[in-house]
Amino acid sequence: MNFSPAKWRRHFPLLAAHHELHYLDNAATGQTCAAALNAATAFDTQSRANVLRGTYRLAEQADAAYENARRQAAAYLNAAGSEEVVFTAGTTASINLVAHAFGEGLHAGDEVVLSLAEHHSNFVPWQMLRERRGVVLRLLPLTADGRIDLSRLGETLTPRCKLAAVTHASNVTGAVTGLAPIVAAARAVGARVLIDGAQAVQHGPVDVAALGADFYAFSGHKAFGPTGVGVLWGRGEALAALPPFLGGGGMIGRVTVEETTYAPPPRRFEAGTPPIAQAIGLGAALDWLRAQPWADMNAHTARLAQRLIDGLAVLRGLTFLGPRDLKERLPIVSFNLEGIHPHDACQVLDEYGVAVRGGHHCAQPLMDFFGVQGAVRASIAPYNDDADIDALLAGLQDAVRKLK
Amino acid sequence: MNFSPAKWRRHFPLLAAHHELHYLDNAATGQTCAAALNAATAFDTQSRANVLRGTYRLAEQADAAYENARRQAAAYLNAAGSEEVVFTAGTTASINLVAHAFGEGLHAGDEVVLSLAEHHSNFVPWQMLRERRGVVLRLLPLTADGRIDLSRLGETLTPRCKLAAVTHASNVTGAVTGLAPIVAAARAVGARVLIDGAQAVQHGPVDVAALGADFYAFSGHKAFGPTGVGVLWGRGEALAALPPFLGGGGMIGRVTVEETTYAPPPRRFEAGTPPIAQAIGLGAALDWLRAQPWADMNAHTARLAQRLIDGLAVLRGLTFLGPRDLKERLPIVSFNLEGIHPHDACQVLDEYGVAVRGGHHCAQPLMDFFGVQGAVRASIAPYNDDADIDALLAGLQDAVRKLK
Amino acid sequence: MNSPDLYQQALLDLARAAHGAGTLPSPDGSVLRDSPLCGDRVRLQVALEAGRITAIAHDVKGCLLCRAAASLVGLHGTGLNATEADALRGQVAATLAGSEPPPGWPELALFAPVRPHRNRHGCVLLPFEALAAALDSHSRA
Amino acid sequence: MNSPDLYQQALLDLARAAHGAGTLPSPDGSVLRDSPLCGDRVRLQVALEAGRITAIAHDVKGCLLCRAAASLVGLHGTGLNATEADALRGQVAATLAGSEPPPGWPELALFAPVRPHRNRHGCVLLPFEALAAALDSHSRA
Ligand SMILES: Cc1ncc(COP(=O)(O)O)c(C=O)c1O
Ligand SMILES: Cc1ncc(COP(=O)(O)O)c(C=O)c1O
Repeated sequence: MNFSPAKWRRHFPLLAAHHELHYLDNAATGQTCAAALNAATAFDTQSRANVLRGTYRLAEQADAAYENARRQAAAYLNAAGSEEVVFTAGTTASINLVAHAFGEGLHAGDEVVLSLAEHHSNFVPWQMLRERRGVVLRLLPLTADGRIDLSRLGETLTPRCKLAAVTHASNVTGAVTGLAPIVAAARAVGARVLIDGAQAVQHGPVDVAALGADFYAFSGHKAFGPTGVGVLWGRGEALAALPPFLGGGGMIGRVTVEETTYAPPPRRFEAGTPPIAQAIGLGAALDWLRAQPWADMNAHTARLAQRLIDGLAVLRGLTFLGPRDLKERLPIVSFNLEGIHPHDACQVLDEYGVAVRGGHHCAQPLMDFFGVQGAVRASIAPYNDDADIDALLAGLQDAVRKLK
Repeated sequence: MNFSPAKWRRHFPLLAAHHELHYLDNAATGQTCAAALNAATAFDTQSRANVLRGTYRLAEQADAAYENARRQAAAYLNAAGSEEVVFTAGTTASINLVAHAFGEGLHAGDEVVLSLAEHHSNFVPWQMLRERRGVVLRLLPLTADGRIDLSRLGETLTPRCKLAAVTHASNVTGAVTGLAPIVAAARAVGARVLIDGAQAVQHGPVDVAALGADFYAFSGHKAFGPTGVGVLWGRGEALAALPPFLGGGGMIGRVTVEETTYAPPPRRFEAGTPPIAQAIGLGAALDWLRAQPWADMNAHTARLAQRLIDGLAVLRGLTFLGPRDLKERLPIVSFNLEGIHPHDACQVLDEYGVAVRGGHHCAQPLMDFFGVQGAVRASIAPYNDDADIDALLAGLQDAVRKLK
Repeated sequence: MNSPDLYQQALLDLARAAHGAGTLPSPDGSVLRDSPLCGDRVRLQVALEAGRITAIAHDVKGCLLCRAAASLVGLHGTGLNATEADALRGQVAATLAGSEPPPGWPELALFAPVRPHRNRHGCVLLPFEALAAALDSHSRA
Repeated sequence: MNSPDLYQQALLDLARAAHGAGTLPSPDGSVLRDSPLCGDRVRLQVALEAGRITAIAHDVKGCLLCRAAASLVGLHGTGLNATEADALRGQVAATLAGSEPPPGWPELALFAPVRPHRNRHGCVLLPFEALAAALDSHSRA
């Protein structure tokens, strides 16, 4: 094992300063790595300027740093080029961008395929598009353990499908979507594919070329980068075919009172001053992450997830959400204890220094599917260790004692 | 004079470290104040968590800091309450939010009143709305020196007007809009008023109650705060009447496959993880700014603007854009020198350590009005001093020598 | 910062007692209230006579704090009119902010340890908001 | 970092010479090119015979770099065909990135000081892009 979680932890200022903290809410937000913090601060204290083609040195440095961040994000995604990287405010903003810009071209009766496992951010934008344009939403059903049921793909994704928008991995169950058949089915009917990568990028570099999708969305803050920034990757040809979404400075070709022409991608989709410092911070985070020993790190987090699953198994009244096989899931572990409300469990766990989240996790349709109102979720990152899992299990036993 | 620019400058890490820099591109972006940097860094290193109701201490701290930032922004604007403050990605995002959410309720033939002096960010979103919904854009004309011509208000803002969207101050001429008659005329026909405050907030606290508008938009990065964040203030009743714009986590009441209900403002308009650290940084900046001696500071920047205007007057072939009376304008000074392209002038000025911007300043309709293709713009902040102005004037004389 | 006694025995007992749990055969007012961010849900019904509550029933999908608060509403809510229920909601919020409980509702003191946990105030408030809304829904109907 | 000799006399002279400035009476290809972020604009026309340029005219609203580049296009552009004009555009970009100027275009060396100023590369490239586009617009028409 070429990886030490204790050493990794030192790259995260908050965790380095809070030894007593068992931070297991990584699916909500990751802790910021020093690389991201330092790069963003360096921008603000050494080369801060706006990035719309200033001709002075400070502006040249700012432009160079911003465009470098684009290259770093492109490299992390194995994109064909940096002009395929659009910086946005986050996953939600990226998905809404596609729902509007691509959605503009859809008509009543056109179908958008989602799954029942989507986060609200990949659900509500399409419901809103349904309101606006009368498209039909088709939902890929789930297997009993919450995986997307690919055996039902054929009946859901039909020739009327114009876009399949599915999560790379569920933020509740950790289930990793079998994307290849979905992409193939979409391709076969000429539909585009958007992947919600909010829960995937923090578990290692992504290869959008291999995935074969058209759009890929993720957030900086879940990838150990800054809040306030995200990425929409789009295949060059897919981005070029999209009209702009937001209007403003920086995304235009020429503006007259009568009409306006738009800049080519990616700037066409970056109206107004972009999140410059945040993009630079995210670029630095991705650059640093790219060089990490992911195989070892993922083995480490999978082992912790297994330790947690095994520890949970002894608790009475446990409902476990999601597939049990760690090859099909990320180290995100959600569960319910009969008679104990997730919020009460989390509150007791806080006394143990354990930070986990309880609730619907912005996935109410999935909660309805499981017939639960909410769940406790522990989401594991490479800086976590056995002590974090053990504190969680100890706290849970106390919660059972106290609350049942 | 209760104010020392040299002392003020020390609150800006980049400027404190770069004594030789004459930064006069403040209308593009302000330098970050230490208060903003420190608050954002403190969040990332001491209380980083997501803000959707986590029940552990870190999340409680994050929520408290985020909601405190809302209060700080509300205080800076003299808003009726913090729930009137929506955090966005910036001015452009704020204006697009209104153009979509409010625009949804408009119909073909309804009129939106803008002015010819608008930044592209308060122009293009309305052109796009025109495309979507067939609204008519009516433009308030300008006086020869670039101020909004209020004598023509009656013929432009008619009973068909549903919204007037005007800038608080021009980013090119610095002209301050006479808002009172516009607001009164809009009120008289039951139209809403949106003010683009991107160039105003950095010159002292704003009183939205006194302005009487419905919406007020601004960016953090121009107010000495972080990039990646902005504010849309909306009068309580005006926000409550708006449908949501972006869909996602955090803005919902309840999501089912069939239908979704939405949270009350401000969360209804904050889909997804907001720019948490950036909002906290902006709140700290505004809190710090609010306590500054603005009367003295504005007297100082007006004096510098006058020094610049006087110094420019001796140059041959000068075209000065905007009103000359400093009571009607902010310390933003744009001009053209016959036969010298703004970019060439800026390039030479860079050799003098002077950072100014040349080009269309995202205001092509205004450039067309003045019959120029671009302009050199020097925009002054309280940390600027006589030496900055003198360096600019010296550089310009050299540019004339070199380039003419 | 954290309050070890958030889940005191008396609070657990109050929640388990679930005063008023159930449904009314023909309610005069009825509301369904969601907590947007945590997904908790309260269904609350009232029977009225001359504008005053004669019976209360509720169904709570929520945490212990929410269940205890609903139980308290079931215990003491009978007799209130719309104005009083609306005032009560404000008084509960004030209690969570540090004030003394209003007269007649001494058990609200059980929620004192919730004070520092602002994200959980909504759990306590939800049943009281539902109560005010149920009376309001009636008066508007 | 900064290049004191960006505005050398030879570059100023080239810009002022404005080789090819004007319009053609009946052009075979014509394009209008905007630089999206700086607002510069080039109108470029070509007359062709057998796919090769016989005359060039341009009208530039732009900076000295852009004007000098347009003047250079006017000076040496005659005789090129579409393929060559397209290749030339790439060669100019390469020159700005540090390569030697392509044969026949020694004056491109005047733009060497622009290299570190990436935001100004577009100013130099604009006329060359317009040239390639004018031939292309013809070939597609
Ligand atoms: C008057 C005005 N409005 C809007 C904007 C857009 O602001 P941002 O780019 O921060 O969204 C600017 C910025 O240049 C501006 O000056
Ligand atoms: C799967 C998934 N999609 C989308 C999102 C939304 O991301 P953000 O809130 O950063 O926009 C999340 C975040 O919780 C998520 O887990």
